[in-house]
Amino acid sequence: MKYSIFSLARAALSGHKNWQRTWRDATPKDRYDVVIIGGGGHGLATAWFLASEYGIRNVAVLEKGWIGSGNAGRNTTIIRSNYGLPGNTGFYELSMKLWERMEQDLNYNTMVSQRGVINLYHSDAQRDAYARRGNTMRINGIDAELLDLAAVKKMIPFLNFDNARFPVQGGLLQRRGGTARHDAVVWGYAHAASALGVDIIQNCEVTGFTRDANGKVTGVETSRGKISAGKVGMAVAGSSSRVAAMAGLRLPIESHVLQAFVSEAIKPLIPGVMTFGAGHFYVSQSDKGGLVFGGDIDGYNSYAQRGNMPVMEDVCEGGMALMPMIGRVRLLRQWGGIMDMSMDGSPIIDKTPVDGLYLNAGWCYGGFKATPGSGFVFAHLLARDQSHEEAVRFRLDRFRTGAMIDEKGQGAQPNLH
Amino acid sequence: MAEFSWVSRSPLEHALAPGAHGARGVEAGVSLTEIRNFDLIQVMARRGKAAELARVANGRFGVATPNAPTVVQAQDATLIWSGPDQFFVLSKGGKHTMDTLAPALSGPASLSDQSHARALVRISGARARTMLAKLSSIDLHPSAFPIGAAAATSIDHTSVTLWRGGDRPDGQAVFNLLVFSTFAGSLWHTMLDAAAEYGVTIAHSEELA
Amino acid sequence: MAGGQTNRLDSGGLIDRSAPLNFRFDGKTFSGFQGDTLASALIANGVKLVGRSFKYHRPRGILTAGSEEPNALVELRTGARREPNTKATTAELYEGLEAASQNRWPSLRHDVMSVNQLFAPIFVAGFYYKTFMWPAKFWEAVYEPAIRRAAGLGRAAGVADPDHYDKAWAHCDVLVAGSGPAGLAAALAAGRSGARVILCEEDFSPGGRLLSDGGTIEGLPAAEWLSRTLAELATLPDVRIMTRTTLFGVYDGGTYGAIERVNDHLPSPPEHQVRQRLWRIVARRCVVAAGAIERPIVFAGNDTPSVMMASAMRTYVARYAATPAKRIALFTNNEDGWRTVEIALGAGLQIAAVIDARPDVSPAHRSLASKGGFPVLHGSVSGVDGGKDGVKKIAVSLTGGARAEVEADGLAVSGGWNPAVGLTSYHRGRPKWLDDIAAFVPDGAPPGMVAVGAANGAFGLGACLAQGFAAGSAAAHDAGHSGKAGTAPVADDEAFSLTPLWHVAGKGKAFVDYQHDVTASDIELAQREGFESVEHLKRYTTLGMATDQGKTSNVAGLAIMAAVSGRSIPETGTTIYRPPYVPVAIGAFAGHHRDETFHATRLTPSHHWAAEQGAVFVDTGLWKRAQWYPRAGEKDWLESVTREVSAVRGGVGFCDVSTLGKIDVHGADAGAFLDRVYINTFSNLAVGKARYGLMLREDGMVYDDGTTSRLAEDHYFLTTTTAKAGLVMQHLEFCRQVLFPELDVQLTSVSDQWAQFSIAGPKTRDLLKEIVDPAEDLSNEGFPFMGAREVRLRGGIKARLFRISFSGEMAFEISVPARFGDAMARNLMLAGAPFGVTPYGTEALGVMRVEKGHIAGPELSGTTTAADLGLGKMMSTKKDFIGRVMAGREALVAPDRQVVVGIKPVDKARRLRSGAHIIPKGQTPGPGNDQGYVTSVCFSPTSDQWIGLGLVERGRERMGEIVHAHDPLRGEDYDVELCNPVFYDPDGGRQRG
Amino acid sequence: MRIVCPFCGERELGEFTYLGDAKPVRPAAGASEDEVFDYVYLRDNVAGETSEYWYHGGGCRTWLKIARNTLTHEISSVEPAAGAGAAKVGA
Repeated sequence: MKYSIFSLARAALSGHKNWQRTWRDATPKDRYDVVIIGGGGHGLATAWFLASEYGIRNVAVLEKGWIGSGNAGRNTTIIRSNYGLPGNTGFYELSMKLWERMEQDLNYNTMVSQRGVINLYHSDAQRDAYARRGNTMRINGIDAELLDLAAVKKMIPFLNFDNARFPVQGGLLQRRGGTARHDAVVWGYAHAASALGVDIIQNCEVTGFTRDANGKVTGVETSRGKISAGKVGMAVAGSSSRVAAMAGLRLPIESHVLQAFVSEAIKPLIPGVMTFGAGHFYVSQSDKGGLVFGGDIDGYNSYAQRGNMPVMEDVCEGGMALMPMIGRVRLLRQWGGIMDMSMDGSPIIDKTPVDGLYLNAGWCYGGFKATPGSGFVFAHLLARDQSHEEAVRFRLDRFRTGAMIDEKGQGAQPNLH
Repeated sequence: MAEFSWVSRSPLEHALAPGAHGARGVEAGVSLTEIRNFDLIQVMARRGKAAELARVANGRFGVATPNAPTVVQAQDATLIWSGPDQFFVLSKGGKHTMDTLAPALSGPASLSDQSHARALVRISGARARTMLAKLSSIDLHPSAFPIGAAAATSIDHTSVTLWRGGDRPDGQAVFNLLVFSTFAGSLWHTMLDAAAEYGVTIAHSEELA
Repeated sequence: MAGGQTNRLDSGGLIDRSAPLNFRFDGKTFSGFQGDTLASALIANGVKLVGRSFKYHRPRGILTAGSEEPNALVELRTGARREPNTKATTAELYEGLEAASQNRWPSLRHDVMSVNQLFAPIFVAGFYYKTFMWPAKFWEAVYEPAIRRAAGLGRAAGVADPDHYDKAWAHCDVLVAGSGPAGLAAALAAGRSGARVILCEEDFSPGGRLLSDGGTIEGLPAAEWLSRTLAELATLPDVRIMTRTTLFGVYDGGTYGAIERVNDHLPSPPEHQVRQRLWRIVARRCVVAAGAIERPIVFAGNDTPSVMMASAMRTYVARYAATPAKRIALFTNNEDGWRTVEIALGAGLQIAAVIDARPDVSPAHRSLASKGGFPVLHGSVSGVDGGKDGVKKIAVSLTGGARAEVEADGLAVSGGWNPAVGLTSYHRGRPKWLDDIAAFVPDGAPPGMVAVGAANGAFGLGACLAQGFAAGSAAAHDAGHSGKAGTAPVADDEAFSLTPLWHVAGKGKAFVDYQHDVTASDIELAQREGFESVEHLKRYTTLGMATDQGKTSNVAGLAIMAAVSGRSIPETGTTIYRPPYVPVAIGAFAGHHRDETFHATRLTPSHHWAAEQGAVFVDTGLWKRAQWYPRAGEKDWLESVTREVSAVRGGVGFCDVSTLGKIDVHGADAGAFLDRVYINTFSNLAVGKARYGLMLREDGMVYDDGTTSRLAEDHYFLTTTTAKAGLVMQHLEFCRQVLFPELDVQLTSVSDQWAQFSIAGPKTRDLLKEIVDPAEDLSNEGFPFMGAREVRLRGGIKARLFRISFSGEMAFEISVPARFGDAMARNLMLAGAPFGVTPYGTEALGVMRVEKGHIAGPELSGTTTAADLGLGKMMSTKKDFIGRVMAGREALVAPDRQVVVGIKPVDKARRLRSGAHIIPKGQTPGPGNDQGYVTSVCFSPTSDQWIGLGLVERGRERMGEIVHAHDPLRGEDYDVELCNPVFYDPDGGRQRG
Repeated sequence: MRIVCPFCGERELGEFTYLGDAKPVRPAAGASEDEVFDYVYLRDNVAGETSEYWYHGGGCRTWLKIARNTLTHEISSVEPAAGAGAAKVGA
């Protein structure tokens, strides 16, 4: 059913009794051309692009729980393409362009809201690093502006400019950055992919791979039976190592917990997305009114999907340092997601050494903004058996050859990225 | 030729204002006293020589060196545990300096002068424990941190050495805090913030005990 | 009756009638008493309408008497202290309290946004996902701003919070959450056993349900048992009762989060005191006695003001002597609801009717009804007639199909009780369903935690006391305390019979989540559209995501979902429970870490001297460093810095470099150890000599650099960069303890022991001769370049002197014990006066290092190799060292890597800026020809132009090439020349001279 | 999280710094690029019991080897890491 104000009005007349399921509740078939493991944003986007862009519609997306139950439903909903290194810059901009047409593509309002993302700087060195990054963006045709203190004051006058330990000096602004409604992205891709024939199978946990005599992956074993597949794509960031281990692979990835927080809903207070440069704190305000914020990962390997107090305190300290007006706003909810922290802080989208098995992993805490781009290039890889031109650097063997994409310069220490 | 004077300045000299601070009209609940101009030598056993160090140090100080997080009071020095097979020697009046200790201990140990690397603050008073509970994550209940207990720990993300000395004559517990010199002013203000509601008496002293 | 308090009983309650308080709500003045909450005081004043709902702006009253309140949210206080979304049900009344209703305009009674109700047929769950898509650009411009304005609840102050917060730690054997009968019994047993006990109570008065429900314990009236028990607990030295303190979270290793509202019951905190305190409580065991939350029944009009939870109704009557209604109807599906009838009758209120959904009512209650002269109707409430001013008439569907009407001005509702399973579930535990109480109860708990009493599904008073006492005793025992606990207090258990009832079909909106306006039909719609998983239900309808975290709505919502999707309630399951249990002020989590005390500040030994000189300071990590020393008449920083550089290059200057990390490396194998952590060799360094060293990470990238000196055969003095001081120490300790345990090495940080100064310039030796003991030989032969040794200074103190140069000048670094650092600066000024000595700051230091082509932070970016930095030849091929193997990977030795090169604008008048990119001349900038960037710049007084360093592809092969500096961010584009990075004295004659 | 340092006793998480998996052993001098690559980059990343390096930098500065469950965060043992990551002779 096509969604619009007219269909809503019509449905209202019948007491909304005629709405169909947003996506079909499929039961697994014996065989698919492509099986995608992971019903998060990336997996569903991959399926949609396979169907819409590459005409491959005999596709299943297998989800262990309910779609969007992993990081797609736990992130802080930020979208941006303000990366500084070759590989990342172009890819995230591809993703941004796909965000900009998502609602029309999917006939689903994912509330893409380009209210701007500003990274604040507090020192000359930080300004210089942002200048380098902003210029990279501009050279790649991406919008970026370097704001001085006066411009920041004008744009966000409520920051602590007067008695801060690390005074704000300016910021790097990407006006096209912003937020999107994370769950709606999942539902929108599910809605659109399902309409093109993709089977979305919930409560279907992959428990192993089936391989032929040559070791080629021929399908998956699941809690709902064996499913054979021409190709199998993994889009299970957070659990990549666990799933890869079923195929005998070890990855340059550690799983870490990243917490996120939301405050009680308040009337509009903060215009766009802000990132504190002198501590671990970033924030935006949801359409519902909650301040959605986060900071650094807890720092130790974890699959527990919950964090501890030191990081919670650290994040709130950053928030209070930046804008002490939020002192009396109350933190409402705290949760945690499992991050695929890669060894250079950048993702991996590549074939694996196992024939027939394709990897989409290592998103660290940047996975949400990559959703459409990741789906697009992963679909390309699955459909064409070669990397999309914007994803050629996301190779799995780059750690072996030394061609890392290390934005933070922290090296093989995942918890520092 | 210019006249050079080598005035020793405590890292807290600027921050410390003797007298009363915080809540007035009540008996001060916290007393903060900076101890100035002490000698502090870090003694670390060389590889495989912990036992030898313990023996030699026992001979030198007349007491067994601490092998757990405690302080041991020798006649003219306080030995403070600082980690496995290592301790500090805290003293006054030049009794145990690098010059005097090195000849005695440098066989089994490496010595490093920390006399200027730390500030020393003595914390006591009826609300000392309450105030310290705002700063320290360790349990300072008398049953968990008795007289003689020591801890290498952190306050405000800053490494400190904390130990409990003998009680005051009025029975109040006494806590001693060694903090890195360059952090001292900052931590001092944090302590004042934490203690202000109880009323604070501030002083400095040249006496270790 | 107190003035204006039309709904206050003449006697009774726990309020202090001798302490009247005035307060304002929406600009109107009211009065109440000490011991009131804002909600009880409003009720006492006959106020029924207190808020508007989120989406439809429906009039709302007070539903509960606790922290589960979804409706009665106000903006409390004014100005900078305004607190949005404050629950009137937990806000203590104080003199002069000001509160305002929220989410309405222009007034609470006449809210124009209630027009939203007209669009309610369209504004169903998830409607916004289906529309607002065209035209594409309209979302941010039109639709979203309108939605954002309409959404949200209260308004934040918008200015800095003027109050202070702090954080503290507490430790105990047994932590008890909740001071109702179960919690008190637990604390009593644990305390008597000798355990250290902390009892946290959210309310300002301990007692829980004992404050309102009455009952008999140990033959005593509940109130008397309560005061005796509190008195006994007060005598136990290690039992601490913390009121106004909510345990909100459980973390790993027995760490609990609690928030203490220290001074929220006062207009503002007294001087030197905090508003709230965040507690991190470490407990061996935790007994959760957090009670249960009464749940509503979903029926049409159930959100009408003066429809109230039955337990809340009796709490207002019994505890606060405030009457929410004069003529009360009760709608219940369980025995406990009747308690409200008993208490209301006892207070002289009228009962209009009891609508009981159960097939049977106990004989005792039947006789109560006939004595009280009110009917007992078997059936359900199907609708409410009323509005802003409360309930007027209640429509009842009788069992068997007939209909009835009840006239009443208040409706008490009891749908049963949900144990407070939050704390027990915060480690992602899922509670289990118990059919006999039709509720979820804890199914296990985080390590060390146990739930008792109502929180565990045991609703009887006797059971609460017994469970609490047994758990407290066991917890103390587990923590090693075996004192005599005595016996558990005894009380009878009340009967509990319940017939589950979640939703009564009827015409009109029936609310499940009051605050978010989620109705029963929204849940049906979600199911129809495939959002059947409870998590999907929550996200699609926003059920349970409001400020009450679904405390009154979640279970009803999933029960309705279970019914429409044909599953059982346990099959449908619950969502994951998330801390905090109640919303907690962000300021409390920050404590005193805000403003200038956000992070610690490190001061160099000469800081106060520099401040006296008028230095401008810069933040470098936690350090404050002198950046430059402006002099009168200088027009800008550049003039000051240029003067400082020229003074050094032409004479002598000094700079405090104490911020460098300094590490004593001792031991017989110290040299061998350094050989393994540095790319170059240190074991062959002669005593009395210094050497520059470079260390890699294991992945082959440069980690840090610095100068290391050999002071004795078994003693090296290692320096690190300021930024990496702590990290390098950690890394070296890892190498020492974990990787190379066979080596005899000891490491000690001596960063704070030494005040270190760089003294540089051609007159350095002249200055030093003034201050160093004349017996010391400072000649080029006696103290050659890269010499290092201890010297004696005039006046007797000992110093370490290193002949090393960062500036490229003849230079020394001198270390004195830190307490002499201030004196050292003053003495350098004295000694250097004849030579025009000039103190210089980090800017001048930076200028001279760029002129000299030395690498620093911007080049040590963590992505550069030794070869990139021009230091590849330092890598020893004769030994293993950290990072050696990975540094040889193909991409790290590729010929087209970006390497350090000098850069200078062709137009000498042009300013060079860091962050500009390098593009081959004549090409249009694009991703394909972005060849590097400018890392560091300065205005070089010696070159008389801006110069810089950069990382540029094949840079070393391209010296002399003219390329383009492209800086679109700053709208600049200009030609620069790639050149030798050593701009100044490339032969190094000056530093060796 | 609380960690019982074998030297200091029970301490708060904030006093410790995490490094990572303690299983990989640093290859001896002369190891191949492949072996060192494996050591530096590849991880089992176990969901369950693991052995890890933590540094008690806010306390006694000892490197510790901690057995911890990454699903529950429960710690089952803590010991000094002395020598744990050292290449074994002949390995």
